[in-house]
Amino acid sequence: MTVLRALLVCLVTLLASYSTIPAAMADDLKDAINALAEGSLKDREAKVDALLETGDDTVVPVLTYLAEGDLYFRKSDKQVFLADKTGRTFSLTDPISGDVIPDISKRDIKKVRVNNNLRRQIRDGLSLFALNSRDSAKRLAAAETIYKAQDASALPAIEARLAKEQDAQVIAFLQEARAGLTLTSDAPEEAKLSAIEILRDKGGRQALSILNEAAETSEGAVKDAASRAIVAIERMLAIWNGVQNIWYGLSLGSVLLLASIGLAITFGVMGVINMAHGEMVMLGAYTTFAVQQAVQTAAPGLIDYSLLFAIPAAFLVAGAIGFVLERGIIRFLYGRPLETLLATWGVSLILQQAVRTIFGPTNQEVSNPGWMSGAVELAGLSLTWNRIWIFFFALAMFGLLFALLKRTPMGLQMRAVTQNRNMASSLGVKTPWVDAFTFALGSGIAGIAGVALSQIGNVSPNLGQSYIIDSFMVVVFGGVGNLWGTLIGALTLGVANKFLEPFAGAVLGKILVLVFIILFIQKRPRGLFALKGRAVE
Amino acid sequence: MSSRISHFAAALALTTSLISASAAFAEETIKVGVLHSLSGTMAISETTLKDAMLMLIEEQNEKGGLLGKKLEPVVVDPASDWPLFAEKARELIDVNDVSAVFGCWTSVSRKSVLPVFEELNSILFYPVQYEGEESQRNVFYTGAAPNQQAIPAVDYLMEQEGVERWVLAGTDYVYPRTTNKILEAYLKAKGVAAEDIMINYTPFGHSDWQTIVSDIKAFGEAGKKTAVVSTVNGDANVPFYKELANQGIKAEDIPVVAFSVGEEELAGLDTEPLVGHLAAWNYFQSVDSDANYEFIDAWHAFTKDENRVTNDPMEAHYIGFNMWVKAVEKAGSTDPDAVIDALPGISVPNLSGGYSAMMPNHHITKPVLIGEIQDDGQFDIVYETPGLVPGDAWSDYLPDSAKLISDWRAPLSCGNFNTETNECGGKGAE
Amino acid sequence: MIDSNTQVTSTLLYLDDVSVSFDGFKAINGLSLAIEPGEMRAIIGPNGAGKTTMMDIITGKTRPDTGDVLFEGQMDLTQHDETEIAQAGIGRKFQKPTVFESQTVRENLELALSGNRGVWASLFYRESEADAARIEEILQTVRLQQRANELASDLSHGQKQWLEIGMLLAQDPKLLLVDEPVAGMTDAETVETAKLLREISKTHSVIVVEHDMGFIRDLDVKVTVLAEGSVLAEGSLDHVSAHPDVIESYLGR
Amino acid sequence: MISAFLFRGLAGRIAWVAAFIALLGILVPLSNLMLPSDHALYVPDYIVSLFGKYLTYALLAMALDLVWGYCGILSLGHGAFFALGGYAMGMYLMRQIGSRGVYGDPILPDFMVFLNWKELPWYWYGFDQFWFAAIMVLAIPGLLAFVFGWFAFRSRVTGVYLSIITQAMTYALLLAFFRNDMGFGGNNGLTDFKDILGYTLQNPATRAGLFAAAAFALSLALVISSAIVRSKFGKVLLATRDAESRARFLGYRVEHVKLFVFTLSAMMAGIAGALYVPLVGIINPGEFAPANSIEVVIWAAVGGRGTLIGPIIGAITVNLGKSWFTAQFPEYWLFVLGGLFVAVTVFMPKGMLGTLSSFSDKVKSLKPAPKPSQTEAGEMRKEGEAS
Repeated sequence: MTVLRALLVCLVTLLASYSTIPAAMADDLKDAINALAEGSLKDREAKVDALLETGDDTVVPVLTYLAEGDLYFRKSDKQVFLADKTGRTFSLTDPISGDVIPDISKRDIKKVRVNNNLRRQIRDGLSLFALNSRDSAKRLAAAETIYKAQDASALPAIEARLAKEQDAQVIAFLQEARAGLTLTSDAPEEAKLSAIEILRDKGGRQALSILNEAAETSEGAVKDAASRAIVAIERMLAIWNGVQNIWYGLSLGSVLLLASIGLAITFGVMGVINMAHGEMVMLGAYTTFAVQQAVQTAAPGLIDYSLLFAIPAAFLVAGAIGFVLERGIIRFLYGRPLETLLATWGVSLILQQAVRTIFGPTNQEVSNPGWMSGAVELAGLSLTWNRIWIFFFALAMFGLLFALLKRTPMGLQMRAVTQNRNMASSLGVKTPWVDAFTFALGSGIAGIAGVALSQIGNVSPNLGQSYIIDSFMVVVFGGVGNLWGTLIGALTLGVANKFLEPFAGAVLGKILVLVFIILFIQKRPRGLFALKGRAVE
Repeated sequence: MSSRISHFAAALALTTSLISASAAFAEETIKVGVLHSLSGTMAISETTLKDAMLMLIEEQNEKGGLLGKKLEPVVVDPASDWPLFAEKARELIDVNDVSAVFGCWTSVSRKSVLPVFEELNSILFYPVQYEGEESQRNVFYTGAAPNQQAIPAVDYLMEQEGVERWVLAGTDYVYPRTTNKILEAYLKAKGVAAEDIMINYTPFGHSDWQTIVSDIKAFGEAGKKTAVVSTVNGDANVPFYKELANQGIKAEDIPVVAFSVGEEELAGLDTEPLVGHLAAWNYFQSVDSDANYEFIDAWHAFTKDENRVTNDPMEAHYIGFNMWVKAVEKAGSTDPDAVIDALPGISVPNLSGGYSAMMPNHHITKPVLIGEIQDDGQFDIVYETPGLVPGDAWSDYLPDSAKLISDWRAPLSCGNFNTETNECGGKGAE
Repeated sequence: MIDSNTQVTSTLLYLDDVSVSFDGFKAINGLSLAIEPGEMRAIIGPNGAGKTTMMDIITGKTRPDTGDVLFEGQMDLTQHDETEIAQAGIGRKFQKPTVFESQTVRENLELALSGNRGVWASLFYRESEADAARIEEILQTVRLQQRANELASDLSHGQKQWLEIGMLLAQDPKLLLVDEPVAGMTDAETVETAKLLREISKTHSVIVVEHDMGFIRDLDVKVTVLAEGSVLAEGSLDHVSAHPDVIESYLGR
Repeated sequence: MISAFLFRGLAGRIAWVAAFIALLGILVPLSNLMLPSDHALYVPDYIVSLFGKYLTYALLAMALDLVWGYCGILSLGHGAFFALGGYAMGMYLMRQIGSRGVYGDPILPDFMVFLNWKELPWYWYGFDQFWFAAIMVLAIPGLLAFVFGWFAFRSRVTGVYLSIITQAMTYALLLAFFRNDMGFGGNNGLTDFKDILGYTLQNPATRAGLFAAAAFALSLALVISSAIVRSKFGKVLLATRDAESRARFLGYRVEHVKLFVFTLSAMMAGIAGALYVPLVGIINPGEFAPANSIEVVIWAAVGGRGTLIGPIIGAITVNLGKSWFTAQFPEYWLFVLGGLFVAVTVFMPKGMLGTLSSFSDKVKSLKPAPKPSQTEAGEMRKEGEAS
C-alpha cells in the first residue's frame, strides 16, 4: 500500500512539474477538489462523481487518499491536501502542484470524512482508470471489480478496453463483466444467450444471482437457457461446498492438533494430567506479542517475519517454564496422576493471573503478517492463507515431534523412561533429567502452538482455558500415549464438527461431537489407537 | 458453636474495616462499592471499568468529596462467577455498608444481584448496553437500551447504505436473542422479506468462524446489498473479525455493524483490513468535545498509559457516577430511598458535548453515534442522531412488552405498568 | 479328540482346541485340557507358553477366538464374564499377589467369604457366628491369626501369597487356579505352601502353575507341559521330564 | 434393618461431626432470628446465607468423595448433577412466581414471554408442585448418572478415560443449557425467584430455614455415607478402588457396585444443588462449567479424600478463603488460591484431615506409652486407613 502511495505522489509531482494541465482547467479541478472539504457525507458523493467524470489522472491520488482516510483540509483556508503521517506530524502534498509542506500539526488540519458508500464509489470509479494501467495485475484487479460492480455505465469503457486488451485473463473478466451487463440490458436474444453461456462457465454465486434475475425477468429461449445454467452452476456450487467443508474440517482439525500436540506429550506420554497446558499455549501467544513489539521497535522492516523469531522464543519461554514446573512441583507427584491435576490447576490459575498482572486483562494485538493475510481462490474454493499455513505448520510440527521421539537417542530415552522408569534408570538413563526435558519439550511445543493460534484468535489471559478441554478430548479420543491417535483424532473431530455444523448449527454440532466421544469411549475404552493384549494391564 | 461463627463474622468485619480504615483513619467516609470481575472470562472488559470508577472517585475527592466527607471505594472481585456476584453484592451492602454500587457487565450478573439490591434496598448503577425488558426500583441503567443502539444503527444502514438484506449474527444468550427479536420485528415492519433475513447464533467464545463467514459471504452475493448486524460477544469477536478480513469481506461490500465491539475490543485486533465496519454506541473515544478531551487526558494520567483507550461503558459510569453525586447532594444524604427518589430528573453533562438526564424509568437519555472502524483502532463518527434518544425499558416491537411502561415517580411507582389494564405488575388482560 | 459325552459331563473343566491371538501373535494355539473333580494338576512351561493366558481364558478375562471351554460339563465359560465365572465356583490367585492392601487381613477374608455378592446384601450384611468361625478357621489355615487386624499392605510377600490363598479358600470354589504361588518365597515357606496346597486339594480341584521344579515335585501330581500355546506333554513329573520335546523346549539345550 | 444400618454410620468421629452440623442447623437460625443484632452471639444474615451456600458445597464435595475417595471414580462432572438438581428446584421456584413476573403471565416464565414462546414446554409440566420437583431433584441427576454409569462401567471405562468423559458430559450439558432453544433461560438461567413453599425468599427467616435444611441434609447424608462405607459394601467399594479385577475374580459385580454408588452420589449432589439455588437466588449454565467440577475435586483433595469429613472441611475452607481473598486482595487472590492448591498437593497429599491425623498418630507414637494391644492397633489403623 505504501509503495503504491509513494508512486502516486511521484506521479503527481511529475504531472505538476511538466504542467501538462492548462491553467484554467487546473483551477476548475482545484475548486472541485477543494469542494470535498465542505458539506455532508451525502453531498460528497456527487462531488466524487464529478471528479471521476473529469477523467483526469490527477484525481486518482486524491480519491485514493480519500478512500483511505488520508485526505485532509487545512482549517485556515479549506485547502485540500494529501496527508502522510510522519511521526507525530503530517506532511501535506498539494494534489495539483505536488508541492510538499512538511511538519504540519494535527490541530491545523481536519480529515475529509469518508464512509463505506464513498469508498465503494471510489473503488468502482477508479477501476475504470486502472483499466488503462500498464500493469496487467492492476488491470486484472480492475476488471474483477468491474465484474462485481455490474454497473451499466461502465459498458463503454469495457468495450474500449476489450478492443485493445492483450492479456487473456483480463479479457476473460471483461467479457464476463460485459455478459452480466448484457443480460440485464435490452440486448438482442442472441447476445443474451451467449452471455448466459459465458456466465455459466464462469460459475459462482454472483453469476448465479445475475442468471436468477435474468430467468425471472425474461421469457422463451433466454429463460430456458438461464434456468439450465442455474442448475449447472448450483450443482458445481454444491460439489465445491462439500470440498470446502472438508477443508474447513481439516483446518479446524489442524487447530485442534496444534492445541493438543503438546498435551499428547505431557499427558499422553508422561501421564501428567496437565491442566496448565492451556496456559503454556497462552504463554506462547504472549511471547509472539512481545516479540512483535520488540521487532517493531528494533527492526520495523522485519515485522513481517516476527513470527519466525517468535517460534523459537515461544518454545524457549514455555519450555523453560515447563522445566521449572516439572522440577519444582510435578516430580514430587509421579505415580499420583490425579494429583497432578490439582497441582497443575493451581499453576494454571497463577499463570493466568500473572499474565493478567503483567500485560493487563485486555486482548493484545498480534497482527497477521502479509504472507498470512487474505485468501487464495482456487477453482470454487476460497482458502485463507493463515489457515493454509497453520494446517501445514501443524503437520510439520507433528512430523518433527514424531521423528524426534522415534528416531533420536533423546526420544528413545524418553520412551524408555515413560515405559519403565526403574529399568531405564538401572540402564544408566538419568531419569530425572529425561522427565524434566520431556515435560519441557511438551510445554515448549504448546508454546509454539500458541504462536500459530495467536494468528486466528484472541491473545488474552483466557486463551488457554478455551483450548484445554478440546485438547483433552482429542488426546483421549485418539488414545493416550499414541501420537498417531492424536493426529487422526484431531482431524476426525475437526471434520466431524464441520460436517455437523451446517445441519445442526455450531452449538448443537459441538454437543453432538461430545456425545459421540462419550459413546466412542464406550466402544473403545482406551481410545482410537489403543494397545491390545496383555501388555495393557 | 454459633459464637465461633459470629466470632468469625466479627473477625471478617474487623479485618475488612481495618484494612479500609487505614486509608482514612478516624474520618467518616461514604463508601462506594465497585462490583466488577477482575478475574475470569469477563475480566477482559470489566477491569477497565473498575479503574474508571477509581479514577472518578479520586477526582471527586479532589473536588472535596461529597457532603463534606471523603468517598471511599470498596473493590471486590466477583470473578466472573454469577452467583458470586450476588454474594459479593450482599457483602458490599451488608458488611461494608456501601451507599451505592457501580458494577456488573453481563445480563446474568445483573439478574443475579437484582434480588439482593431489592431486599437490602440499595442502589446499583449498571453501565452496559443490554437487552432491556427490565426496570427495577433499585437499579439505574446508564447503558443503552435496544432503542438507543440497535434501531438507529439499522436505520442508518437502511437509509445511508441502502441495505436490503440482513444477517443477524449473535452469541446465543439473552441480549442477542432479544435484540434480534426486536430487530426482526422492526425490519419486517419496514417491509423486509423473511428470506432476506438470516439469523445465526454461536456459542460463547466461538473460535472457528470459517463456515459462518463463508455462509455470510454466500448470503451477501445474492445481488442485494447486504449487511451484518453483529451481537457477537466479547472473546468471539477477534476470531470473527480476523476471519472476515481473511476471507476478504470488505466493509464496502458487506458492512458489519456491531453493538458489542468498542475501542477496548479493537485494541486486540489489527484493524487495517477492517476499516469501514461499523459500531453503534453512545460514545466513542473520537468524540470531538472538550469534556471528552479532558476525560481522556485524566484517564491517561490516572492509568499512566498513553495508549489506554476509553469506551462507551466508561462514559456510562461517568454519567452514572455524576448523577449519583448530584442526587446525593440534592437529597442531602446517602439514604437509598432519598437518593432513588432524587435521581429521576437529574441531568449531567455527558462526554459527547451534551447533557444526559435520568428518566423516571431509570434509563437515561443519550445521543446515538455510529462510527466506522479506522486503521488506528478508533472509530470515525459517520452519523449522530439529531437529538437525544430516551432509553426505552420495554420495547415497542415485542408484543408482550409493547403495552408496558415504567415510571418510578409517585403516584405510579411501578416498573411494569400495563397500559391496557391500567395495573402495575404487568398483569395481562384477563 | 478325547471326546465322549460322559467324559465331558463328568469332567470339571474341559478345554477343547482353544486358540487366541493378540495382534497376530498366537498366545494359545489349539489347547486342549481336562481336569477331573478333585484333581490337582500342575502346569509348567517356559515363559510365553501361554499359561497366564490360559487362566485368563478360563476365568473369562480373555475371550478365545475359537474352541470350547466348559465347566462342570454344561457351563460354557466363553459366554460368561469374570464375575459370573467366579460365582460359578472358579477362584483364581494371581501371579503377583493381589490383596486389598488398604484393608485388614480379616476384612480381606470377609470380602472373599462365600455368600450373596449383591449390592443390597452387602449393604445390610451382618457377620454371623458361622462366618466369624469360618474366618477364624481360615486364618488358622493360612497361619495369619496373629496379624488378622493388620493392614494387608503390612504383610510380607509370602504372607500376602498365603492371604490370597486364604481368600481363595474363603471363596470356597470348586476349582482353584493358582498362578506361581511360591514365587519369591523362602524355602521354608515353599515347603509350607506345598503342604497347604495338598491339604486344600483334598476338598477342591486345583490347577497350579509353577516354575519351581522342587515345588512341583513336592506336590507330586500329574503335570501338563505347555509350550507355544499348546500341550507338549502330560503325565507324572518324571514322565514329562523324560519327554524329548520337553527337554528340547523347556529344560534347555 | 435400616435403622441398624444407619446406626452403624454413627460410629467414631462421624457421630460428633454429624451432631455438630445438625446442632449448627438449629442454633445458627435461632441466633439469627431470636437474638438482637448487637448480641455477642448474633449471627448476621449475611453469614447465614454465606454459610448456607458453603454447606451445600460441602454436601457436593462429600458426595464426590463417596465415589472418588472410596471407589476411585474421579468424576470431573459432578457439577452437572449439582446443576441438574438446581435446575429442578429452579423450575419449581420459577413456576411459583406465577403472575408476579414482569409481564404478569400466570404460566409462562418471563424469559419465555419476551422470546415469544406461546405455551409452556411439556418438560415444565408438574414443576408447579413441590413434591414433583422434589422427586425430580433426585430423579434427574440419578437417572443421568444411572444411564451414564451403566454404559461406562459396563464398558469398563476407567481411570482418566472415565474422568474425561464425565468432563465431556458436563461440557455438553453446559453448551446445551446455554442454548435458549432448550427452554431453560439460556445463559441467564432461572432467576427472580419469589418464594418457596409459600415463604418469601427475601425474608431472613426463610433463609435461616434453608440454612437449617442444608445443615440437616448434610448431616443426614454424612450419616448415610458413613453407614455405607462402614458396611461390607464399603469394603467392597475399597476393594473395587484398590484392585478392581481382584474384586471381580472374587465374584463381585463391580459395575453394579460402581453404578450404585455413582447414582447415589449424583442424587446427593442433586440435593445439594436444590438447596443451593434458593440460597443464592439463581441457577444458570455456568454451574455446568468443567472448571466448577474440577474445583469440587479440589475441595475434596484439600480437605482429605476418602474421609467424608475432609471434603466437608475442604469445601468450607476453600470457599471461605475465596470469599475472603476476593474481598481483601481482589487483584491477587488467584495467586493465593493457586498457590494453596499446589502446596496442598505437594506438601499435604492426604489433605488437611489426613495430614492432621497422621501428625497426631506420630505424636501418639512418640509417647512412651505401653505397647497397644493388637485390637487397639487394628482400630487405630481402621481410622487411619481411610485417610
